[in-house]
Amino acid sequence: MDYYWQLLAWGGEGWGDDFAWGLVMTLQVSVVAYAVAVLFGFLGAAGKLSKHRIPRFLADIYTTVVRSLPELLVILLLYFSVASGAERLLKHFGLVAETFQFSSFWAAIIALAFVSGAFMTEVLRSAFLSVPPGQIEAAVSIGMNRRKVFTRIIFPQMMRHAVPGMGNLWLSITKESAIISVLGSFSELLYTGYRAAAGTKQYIFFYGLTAILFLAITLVSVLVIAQIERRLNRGHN
Amino acid sequence: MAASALSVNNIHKSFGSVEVLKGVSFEAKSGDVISLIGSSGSGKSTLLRCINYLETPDEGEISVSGEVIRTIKGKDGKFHAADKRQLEHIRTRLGMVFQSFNLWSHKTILENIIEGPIHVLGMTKKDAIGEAELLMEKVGITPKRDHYPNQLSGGQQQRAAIARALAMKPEVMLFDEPTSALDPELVNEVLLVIKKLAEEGRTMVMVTHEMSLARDISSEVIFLHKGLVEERGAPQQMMRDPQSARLRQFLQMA
Amino acid sequence: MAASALSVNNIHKSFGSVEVLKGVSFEAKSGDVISLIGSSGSGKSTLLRCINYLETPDEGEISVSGEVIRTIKGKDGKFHAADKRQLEHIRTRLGMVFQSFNLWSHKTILENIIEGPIHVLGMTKKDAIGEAELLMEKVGITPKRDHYPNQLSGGQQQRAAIARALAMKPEVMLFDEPTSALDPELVNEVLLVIKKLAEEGRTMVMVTHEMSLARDISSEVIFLHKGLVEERGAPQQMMRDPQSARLRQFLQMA
Amino acid sequence: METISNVVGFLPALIKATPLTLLLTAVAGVFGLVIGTLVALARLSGRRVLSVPAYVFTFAFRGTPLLVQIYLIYYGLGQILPGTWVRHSFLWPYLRDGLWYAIFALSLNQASYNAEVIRGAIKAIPRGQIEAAKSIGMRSSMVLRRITLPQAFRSCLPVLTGDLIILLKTTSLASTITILEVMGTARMLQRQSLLIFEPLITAGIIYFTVVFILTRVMGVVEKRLTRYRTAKA
Amino acid sequence: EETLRLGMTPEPYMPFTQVNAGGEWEGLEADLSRALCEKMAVKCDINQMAWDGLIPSLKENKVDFIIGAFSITDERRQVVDFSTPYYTEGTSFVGSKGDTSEIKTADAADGSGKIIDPASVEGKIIGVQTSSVQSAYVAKYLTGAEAKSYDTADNSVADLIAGRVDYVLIPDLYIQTFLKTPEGADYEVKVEVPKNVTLGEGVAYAVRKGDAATLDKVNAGLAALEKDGTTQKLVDKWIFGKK
Ligand SMILES: Nc1ncnc2c1ncn2[C@@H]1O[C@H](COP(=O)(O)OP(=O)(O)OP(=O)(O)O)[C@@H](O)[C@H]1O
Ligand SMILES: Nc1ncnc2c1ncn2[C@@H]1O[C@H](COP(=O)(O)OP(=O)(O)OP(=O)(O)O)[C@@H](O)[C@H]1O
Ligand SMILES: [Mg+2]
Ligand SMILES: [Mg+2]
Repeated sequence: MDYYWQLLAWGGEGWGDDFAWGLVMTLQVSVVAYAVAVLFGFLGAAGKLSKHRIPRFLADIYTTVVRSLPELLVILLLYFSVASGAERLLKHFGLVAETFQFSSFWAAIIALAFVSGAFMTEVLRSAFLSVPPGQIEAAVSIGMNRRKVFTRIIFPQMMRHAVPGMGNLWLSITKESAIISVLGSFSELLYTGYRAAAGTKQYIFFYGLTAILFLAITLVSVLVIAQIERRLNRGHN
Repeated sequence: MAASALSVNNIHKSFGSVEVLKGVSFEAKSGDVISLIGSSGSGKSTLLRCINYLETPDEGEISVSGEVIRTIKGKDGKFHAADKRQLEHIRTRLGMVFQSFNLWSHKTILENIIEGPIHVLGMTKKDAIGEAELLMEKVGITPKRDHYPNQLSGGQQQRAAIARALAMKPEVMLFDEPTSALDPELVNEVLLVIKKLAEEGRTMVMVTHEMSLARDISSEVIFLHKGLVEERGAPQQMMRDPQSARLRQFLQMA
Repeated sequence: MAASALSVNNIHKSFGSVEVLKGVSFEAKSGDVISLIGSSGSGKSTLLRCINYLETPDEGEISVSGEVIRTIKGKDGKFHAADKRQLEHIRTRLGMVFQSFNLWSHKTILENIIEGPIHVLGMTKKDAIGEAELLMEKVGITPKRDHYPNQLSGGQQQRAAIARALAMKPEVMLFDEPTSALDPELVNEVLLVIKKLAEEGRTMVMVTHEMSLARDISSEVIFLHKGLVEERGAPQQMMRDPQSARLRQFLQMA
Repeated sequence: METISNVVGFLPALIKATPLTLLLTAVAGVFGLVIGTLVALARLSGRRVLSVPAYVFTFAFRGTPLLVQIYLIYYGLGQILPGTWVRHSFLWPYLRDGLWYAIFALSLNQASYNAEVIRGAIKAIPRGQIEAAKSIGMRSSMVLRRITLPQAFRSCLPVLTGDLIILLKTTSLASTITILEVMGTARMLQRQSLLIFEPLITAGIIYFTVVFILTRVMGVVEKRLTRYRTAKA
Repeated sequence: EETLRLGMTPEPYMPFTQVNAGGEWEGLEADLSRALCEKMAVKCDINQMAWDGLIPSLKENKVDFIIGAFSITDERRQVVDFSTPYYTEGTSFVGSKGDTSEIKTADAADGSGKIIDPASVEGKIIGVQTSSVQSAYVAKYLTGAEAKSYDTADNSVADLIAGRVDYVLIPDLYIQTFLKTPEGADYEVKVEVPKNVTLGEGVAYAVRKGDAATLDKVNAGLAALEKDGTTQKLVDKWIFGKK
């Protein structure tokens, strides 16, 4: 038992502080990536539901291609090809200093959000379609403009349908954020767990600990989600 | 020509291969109460929905107080509203009570009523609530003020829908069977409300199945049949002495 | 005592702190047509929903052809049906037409109608379709057979809902404002259907706002007021000579 | 140019691994859907003996990384099983194959995510639709089969499709327990050749093909099943 | 002072590298790199990233040289240039003490010298690490056996204990650690695999292809370390556990 406590010691000897930082990093990355993913999701859904062919086509490509590519590939491509290319271009035109580099941290987050956004698109699209047309017509018929119809009527009602799917994506993103380690020293929770496990050979112990910390994140998340769900379900039972 | 509050001109509308409206026209002056009658499925609701462009007419023109809803032909060969701003603005002047009410399910009755005044007309919340309270009193749903639509009886929902439409103070009201779920007492109440609105100079188009209602309050009755106006006229006379065979049959059975 | 087809005994029902039904009782023999009248919000729909236990009464008893729906007291102190099988079986014998129709939105009209006969009564698909076609003919929605509910006009939906309920050949039919969305012609058609069913010995309980309807076809009228049966009687007499002040007022206004 | 020839060069090896990926996806997808539906129903049930375990299940499986789940199930059991009778039983040849553990873990994980989506979809069905079914005396199991689930699946179909695509890609975690499916093979080739992009691109092409077919099929299915929403005659 | 950027991965791969709980680099490669940078008289910026990021970073000129237990193979030579190896590992078969079947050696058909006799492991399950030289060896010479690939050598050992594989074929340095543990007591080295080209030419630094300048610097540094015995000292310390 004492041995395990030593493993968890704070500071240089044990892994306690590493896990604490891992937790913080995971939350940080997940929150930012999720927020951006929601943005991508709304754009994608708007495109897919658009009357016009071109946005529909683009959104369709987005969901089909990005959902199918391995996240690792998207991240590597985005950082080493797209971002590098952009850097070269910017430098070529003298717009940035010679030493300029895109932040790998942000590149990783954007890539993660880009992939999750494609899944978010479908969640939001199907939520939108679940809003009874009569609810929208009633708003349109009093002359609400499109933005108001969306914010006042559609959004609150579609969220009711979107919450379970969005909750799933949130919980996945907390775990997928591990992938950003590819681009640098971002020791989030899962990666820390792996390092500690392999470094000490205490696989079961450290994977168990990792699982418990994720469960803690999840516990808070599901409580919040349940609260949101309750709010959104006002008037429906 | 007197300023017409609402003019409906040669409206056509098909669903798939079925042509529901085949060129309907009529006009209403300020203060007119027009009753649309006709058998179930004759296109009455569709006509109302075409007037405020919830359904885009395949052909024809709508104008409100002389202002025509501008349309352009899309790439698919169908017409649609050309100017969103204009349409939105005209819609604020056209109130609508739906056959199926369509109260917003995530808002309480009070919230349903004040939504438009605050977010479309830009009223303050306080003013909007003040007016909403008067309206709820008028239609008798004050006790349900903080309930959600699905906690209301059919008649209560219908009255809330009427109050919601009235709260916008539209120039023209489109009622789709506004008394279908109401008991005789309430029918009378609603009738009084409609009469009073007409006296204030508002224009009303009302779909109804209750001939007595049509007879009592309308200035003109329009009988829709097979997608066309089969007969129109002053209510008393038309009910007494229908010209077309079809209307005679329709009324005889009543 | 003659075998009663439906007996409603001392039904109580509250929503939150509001007691909507405060002990309603009545009985119907085979072939009876009972009209429930009362003002909007008086609890008519709630009473119908209590009869087939879509709302569980807080107190009281329902029996169909002498068979009582058995209840037990749950841990929360509320009664609920004790035997699901029994309740299901009794429900097959109780048809219901909802005020808001509640057609299954993912099924066509034909599919809506044959669903029960095939999957509850165990009819063959062929037989069910045969009967459904007759019913659709009767209520005049044959052309809409393969349409989905949201493609139908209000009146068409209502008729489809009636056909769906009739397809189950229930002993007792519960109609919640079955003609609210219908034009006068169709009201008559539906009246004929109801009369014929009564002659076949079926029992009908009908909520209605149309006093003429109540007068013309019912064997008994029940006036609900403030959660209680305020008055009951033979339609002709009751309408001519109401006893209670409240009913007098309710009818006077009509 | 060189990249393209490399990508093509990796194709045969990855195509060979594709059936394994498809097998894992299909099997875990089906189990995940079935178990997920049952769990969703259990969660919505009024009975606490059903709803509480279902809640705990979705909580635990959505709450922990799949990698950890797979690891604990495979290697955790690996630490317990030796020295027990299992090792010498006729089941051992199966119990030592990572495939079963992968299917087990993937199915349960998928089920937990599906359950949440399906639960939400069921809750969103208008009450009247279910009351209409009850009122004609349908058994609750039949209401479920004929009305509730068909409507629920229709409304969450796109989300379930998305989850299936996620599953397709997460089958790659099976490579930690010796199941070399497409992604596992790609990773192996990466390490062997030190070409980092090319095997991933090749895997991307395979995934894209699968996803493309899947989304087109689901698109058609969705259109057909939700005709009632948009139908104009 | 000149700066070189070194790409390293913190994924624990002891005794080569890991970032320990205190956040410090340790292991053979960490110590060696520190010594190397000192010998080359440059300032080394350590860029930490996951293994997958190493090669793209090198190619995209985000780092100058990388270390990560890269075994030298001809296939990999097409992508990067390798320095001279700093360590060459041995490989052995490990199995349970209870297993009495004998593993023999034989002459390779391709004339590359002594190898394990394929017949003696026919039908056996052999655990190897994914993409390691050992896995290449099994694939090439022992086609009659079933290879199971693990992402770490640790996992292959875990399955040896669980009884899911009959042998593991892993570098000696893991075996030494494993056999000393309590679980390792029931296991033994069955045979040391004769040196063979497939088993590699050792472990080395990699530099961008064609970057002769860096390569020369690294090679010169490594040669100096070799000469003054530092390399051997570090290998002894980390791999054979000698102080
Ligand atoms: N979305 C649609 N798709 C196909 N047909 C439709 C659609 N909406 C309406 N219809 C058809 O158009 C016709 C007219 O419908 P409408 O709702 O205007 O009738 P109505 O006169 O209001 O009838 P009711 O008195 O029964 O409400 C009906 O036959 C209906 O089935
Ligand atoms: N779920 C609910 N929650 C709270 N109150 C409810 C609920 N359902 C019904 N009520 C209330 O119970 C009362 C009776 O409702 P009910 O639907 O039975 O009226 P009704 O007699 O059918 O009226 P109508 O003629 O308008 O349909 C109403 O005041 C209604 O607001
Ligand atoms: Mg209508
Ligand atoms: Mg009612």
